[in-house]
Amino acid sequence: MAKDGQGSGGAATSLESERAETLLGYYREMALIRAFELRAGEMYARARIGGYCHLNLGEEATVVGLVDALLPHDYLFTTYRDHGFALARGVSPNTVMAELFGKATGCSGGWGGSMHLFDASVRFMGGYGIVGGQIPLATGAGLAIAYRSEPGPEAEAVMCVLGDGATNTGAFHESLNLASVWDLPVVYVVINNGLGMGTTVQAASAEPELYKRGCAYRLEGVRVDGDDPVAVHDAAASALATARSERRPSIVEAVCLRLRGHSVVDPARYRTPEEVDLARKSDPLPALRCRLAEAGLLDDAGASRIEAEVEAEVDKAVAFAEESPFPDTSELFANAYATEVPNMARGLPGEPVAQPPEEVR
Amino acid sequence: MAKDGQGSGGAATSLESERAETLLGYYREMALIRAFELRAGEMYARARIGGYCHLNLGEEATVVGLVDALLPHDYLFTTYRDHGFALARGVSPNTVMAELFGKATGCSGGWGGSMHLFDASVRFMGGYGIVGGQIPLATGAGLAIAYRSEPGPEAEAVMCVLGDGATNTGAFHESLNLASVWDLPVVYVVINNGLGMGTTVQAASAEPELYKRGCAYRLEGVRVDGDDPVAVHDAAASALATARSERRPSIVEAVCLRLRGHSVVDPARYRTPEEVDLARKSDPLPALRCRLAEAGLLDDAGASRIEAEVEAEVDKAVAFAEESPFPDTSELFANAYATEVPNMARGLPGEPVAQPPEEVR
Amino acid sequence: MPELTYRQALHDSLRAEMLADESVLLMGEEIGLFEGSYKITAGLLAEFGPRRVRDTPISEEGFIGAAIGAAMLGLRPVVEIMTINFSLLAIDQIVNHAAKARAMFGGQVSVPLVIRTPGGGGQQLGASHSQNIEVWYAHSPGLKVVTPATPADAKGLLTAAIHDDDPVMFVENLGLYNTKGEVPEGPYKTEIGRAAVVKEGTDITVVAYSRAVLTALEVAGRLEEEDGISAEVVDLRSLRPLDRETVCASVRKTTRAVVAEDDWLSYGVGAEVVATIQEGAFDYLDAPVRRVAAAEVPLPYSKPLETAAMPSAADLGRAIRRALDESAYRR
Amino acid sequence: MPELTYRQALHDSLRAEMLADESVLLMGEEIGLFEGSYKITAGLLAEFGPRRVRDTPISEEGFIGAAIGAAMLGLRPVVEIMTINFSLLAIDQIVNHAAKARAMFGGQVSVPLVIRTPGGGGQQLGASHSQNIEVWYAHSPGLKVVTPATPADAKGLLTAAIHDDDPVMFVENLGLYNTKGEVPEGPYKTEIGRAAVVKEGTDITVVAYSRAVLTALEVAGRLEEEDGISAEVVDLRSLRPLDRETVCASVRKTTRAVVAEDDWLSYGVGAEVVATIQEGAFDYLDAPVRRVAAAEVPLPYSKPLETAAMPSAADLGRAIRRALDESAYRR
Ligand SMILES: Cc1ncc(C[n+]2csc(CCOP(=O)(O)OP(=O)(O)O)c2C)c(N)n1
Ligand SMILES: Cc1ncc(C[n+]2csc(CCOP(=O)(O)OP(=O)(O)O)c2C)c(N)n1
Ligand SMILES: [Mg+2]
Ligand SMILES: [Mg+2]
Repeated sequence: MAKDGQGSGGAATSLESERAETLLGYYREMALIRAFELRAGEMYARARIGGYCHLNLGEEATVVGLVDALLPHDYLFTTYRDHGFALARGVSPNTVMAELFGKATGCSGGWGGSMHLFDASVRFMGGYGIVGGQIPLATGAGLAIAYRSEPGPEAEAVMCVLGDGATNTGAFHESLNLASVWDLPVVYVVINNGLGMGTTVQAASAEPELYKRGCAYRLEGVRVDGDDPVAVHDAAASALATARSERRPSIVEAVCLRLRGHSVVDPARYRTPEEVDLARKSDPLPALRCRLAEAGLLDDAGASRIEAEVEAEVDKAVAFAEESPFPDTSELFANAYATEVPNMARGLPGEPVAQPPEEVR
Repeated sequence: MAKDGQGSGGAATSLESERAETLLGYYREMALIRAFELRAGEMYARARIGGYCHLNLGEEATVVGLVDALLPHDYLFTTYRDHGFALARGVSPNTVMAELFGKATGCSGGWGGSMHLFDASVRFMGGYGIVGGQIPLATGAGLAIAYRSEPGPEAEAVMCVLGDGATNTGAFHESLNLASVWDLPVVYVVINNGLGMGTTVQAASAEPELYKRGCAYRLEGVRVDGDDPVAVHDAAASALATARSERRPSIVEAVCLRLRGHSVVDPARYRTPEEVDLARKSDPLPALRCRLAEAGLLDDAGASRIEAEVEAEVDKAVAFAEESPFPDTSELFANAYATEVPNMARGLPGEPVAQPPEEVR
Repeated sequence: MPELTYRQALHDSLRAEMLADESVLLMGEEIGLFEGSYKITAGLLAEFGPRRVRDTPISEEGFIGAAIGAAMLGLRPVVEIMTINFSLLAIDQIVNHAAKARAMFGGQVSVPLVIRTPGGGGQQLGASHSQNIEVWYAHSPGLKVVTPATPADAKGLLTAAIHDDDPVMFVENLGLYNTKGEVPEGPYKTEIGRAAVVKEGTDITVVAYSRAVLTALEVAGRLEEEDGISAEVVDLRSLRPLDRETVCASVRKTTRAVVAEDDWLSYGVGAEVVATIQEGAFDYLDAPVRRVAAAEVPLPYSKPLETAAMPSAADLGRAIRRALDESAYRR
Repeated sequence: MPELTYRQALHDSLRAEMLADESVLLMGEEIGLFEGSYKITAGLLAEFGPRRVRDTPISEEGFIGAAIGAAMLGLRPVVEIMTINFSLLAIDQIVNHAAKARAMFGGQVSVPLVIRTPGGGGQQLGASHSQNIEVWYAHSPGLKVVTPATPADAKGLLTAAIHDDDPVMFVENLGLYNTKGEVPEGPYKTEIGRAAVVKEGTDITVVAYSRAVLTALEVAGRLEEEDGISAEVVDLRSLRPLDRETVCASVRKTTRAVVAEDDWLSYGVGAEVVATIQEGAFDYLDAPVRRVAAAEVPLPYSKPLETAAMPSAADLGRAIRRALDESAYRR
């Protein structure tokens, strides 16, 4: 997978032009996501986490760069591969881990699990398990913004994250067409990690340069190196600026590699040793550490300190999750509806649904 | 709507290079479709035809040019606006009219009606009422051809006709992507009549030059003047040749105008008088008649003769349809399944579904 | 009370809610310039403009998903799907997203969305355009599903649906648009989740919804007149939640029941009604509850075939008489 | 007879049919290189090559529609939908096209297609990945719907489905893949449309399908051992057509019935079963027929909530005892 910046916005960013703090901040966030994801995998193996569990390992630079481009009032929709996005958006590792554990203190109250994180307070509008399912929703969020407010440099916008595989769904096509004809402030971010489960982009997408797929809707697209958080940030920020001020949607394609299998239980046997090696070599964390070290911004001691800090944070999150209570089963029907109406179904399995009046029983 | 041939294949064809017979044949077929459609409208008004009824009025040149490009062993899938296609493909006007009348002698046995004509004997694979619904099916027909036979200049191919509005469906996107990654011999023909019901192409399609929408799948596309049957034929023939020999799918966009409303009951009030006028002016029938007259191929007498002939054919079709019997209601369950299995539902409305054994009743 | 058509009642209610609440907007294919395939939205584009009356491309999954997303941000979209048959293209968005978002995200978000769409057969529209698949939606927790049969309920339930904070499938019927009835003026809501006894009777209960309610009333009237049979007619009005008690209470009184429905028999709405009755009125029942439903074939185009496949007043009359015969009913 | 897992029985049958008939091909997401999400197709790409084992993009509507089109031309595609939840994206192609083509075109074309897909909950997959919506397909004329519960039926019904000239929804279950049972060797078909009495009994009938059959057998065995209650278990095996007579005959004998199902209660498969029983065994029934089904909420992720929402063996045992109590059953 070529990572050269085609389109605009993909040029490597020179270190000098960046503030040291920003870069260090990115590194710290990436390290937190890395530590969190590795621990999540471990907790899955220990059966603390159930269901499906997809990790952002290898995508940390993309995640951090993208989310850093958002303003607090922006809305973020993403896929089931959502832990890193939630953390970067400021959802506490405690409530994310608690959600994975299915605890009542989880960010979705234990109802969603790994694939369905949500935090209304930071406008983190959810991870979604149906591939492509979030794309129309995010488009609709853009519609709501356009409906209720004026464009401008500080206007709200929507970021819709999807995978390379999702560009082959009808939902992608219909949504991009709508966003374009209606001029909606949505940035569609395609995380091209080269694979949808075991299927390569080449095998699945007739136009494998995914940022170009907006051509069918007259949408601009850029491809960036997803291992460079600064490049990702800049591309996203520029696309968001256009969305805010001109209400023009666009595509940002971030190219990166999955370090592991599709989900924690996938041994990824379909990958050749060379591919695995390539993924390891393009790991964005050591790359950024090197870059910071070369620029004199981070020495070994500093790196170790950050590592220790994020490990402690993740330890705390696991402890929090462990200690938290499970949701009470009496709450089973509490969340299904917002408006109570008569005759709502309230039965547990095996309960009668209709009974003759007391006197005759 | 610009009709200049963009892409390749759209150049006006010089009359001299065409055989007179072909052109006269086109004219005759177009006249037959015109007469048939006008009569169908009339029969609808007389309540001989029910349900929805969509006519090819104004699209005759496109229909005739397209179908003439097919070999007998090619497969044709189209929309609910299908009368002209069936006639051009050689389905007898008798059985088409009988189908509209809901008679047992109809080409779909009375089961389909106007929207669902079908004739297996000429590989006319159906009109379909769900917008976009035929596109995956036609793609699958291409898959079957690729699966069972070799490419070559005489190989089978599929033509899939759709409307401009259908290019906004997910089915369109998913199908074109599949056809391209799998190299299927399918020509997707977009009949751009400027409107999906009352919605303009501009309002509905972010890329209103529809032949370009293949860009998201690396598919070639051409736009042709749909009022010129020869140009339409040539573009379709060339796309089919590529499909046969190279198994590369492509798009042909034929630009024409609906002479009337969306269906026979639509007064088309959303059209301005200028638009109605433009449609009338670009009517392909008088245009072709002029062209033939100027070339000395058809005089007034000849034109009148053709008109009389096709009217007589349509008269015959109406008589045939009138005289034909309705399907027998005893046949209600005869077509639903191909393979009989035990316990098939056979009840008519109100019949008991389960009965205790005779002795206790 | 003024007499209005079902169509007019829907139109007027949409208009009233748009006037009352800026967050209500309409979306759908051909609802604006074309004035709606069945003219429910006629005039509203002219009155409210394209910001609030939004014509969409033919992209059911896309625009219904967009309406859900807009609802998650607090708008109250009312979407028209041209006919319920086309809802199949959007059903992932409806059932996997609109219906699940609230529960799946632990109650942090709601989806105040109304999806209006007509079902119905009998217009010779053929197999793919003549379905009554409301039972699919009725099976799906997270949704509410209503099926008004009268102009008054068209108004009352549409108003309630727009005010409701959950996704509501509002199922209309092609065969009802031109029917007339009295409609209360001014603000008027019908509570979602309650059935109505629309005709009282003592001999047998006919349970119906949507267009079949009219058939049931017609048959009940005729039987009463001709044979003195007193049929009670219950209009479900809401399929989800289902008002089981109103149905069972009626059957406990009449001791017999028939269900009239326009969908296919097997696994249709009537199955749940019958299962409910035999549970809630077991000791009262004098005869098995039977269903009068559509023949189990894709609906044919040809008129005689279509007529044979669709449940008729005669079919319902026969089923009622059979139930009375089986339970030794004597006038 | 060899003992095989349900998974192995499916795999072996697919392989046997591919060897026997060149027109059988497999399509689906991740069925080739990845060897199938649940490994049913493991090894088949290596053996048969990419022409006959076709990995597809994530385009359910597109590739299922393409399989339908290929079937219309005479191929016999066997499509895997990763889980039944994703079938919602293709349901227009399945219900409006595959199910209708034959009738709608007057019998001129058939669609010899098998759609294999697992349903099931209880794996903490959350609301959008844990549905049992087979009832939707069972409601649709033109389709056949089978739900094997055992490895033998997995083989027998899959073979029958591939030989059948109509579209068959072949509904598997995540919870069954690792279960074991004896499987006949060589050519073996189970007739589509017939239920099976999988355990004989005299006191009560438990009707079930798919995974719930195992629960029913477990509970029936325990009740027999602990309390001498003799429950008969009927496995529907085919939801469309539904073998009403086998169910009713059993209930006429036992006089009581309970339905065990994993889908949601309202408008679920059990509703049709109950409606059928009260019609076909009305005079025999000693108690109302009750259903043990999933709680009517989008299935929660958290284990205790999920467990509470899913029907369990204990729930079924309780329902059986209630039915016996209500009908004055004495051992
Ligand atoms: C509609 C649908 N089809 C199939 C699946 C199963 N599935 C889950 S993830 C996935 C691959 C998605 O790949 P991509 O979009 O590239 O995202 P990535 O996993 O690489 O982040 C598939 C096929 C699904 N969840 N939804
Ligand atoms: C999925 C679906 N949505 C909506 C409709 C209603 N409908 C029938 S035809 C039509 C317009 C189609 O326009 P176009 O594709 O341009 O074809 P044309 O009618 O112009 O030939 C619409 C919206 C439908 N039949 N199917
Ligand atoms: Mg990917
Ligand atoms: Mg058009």
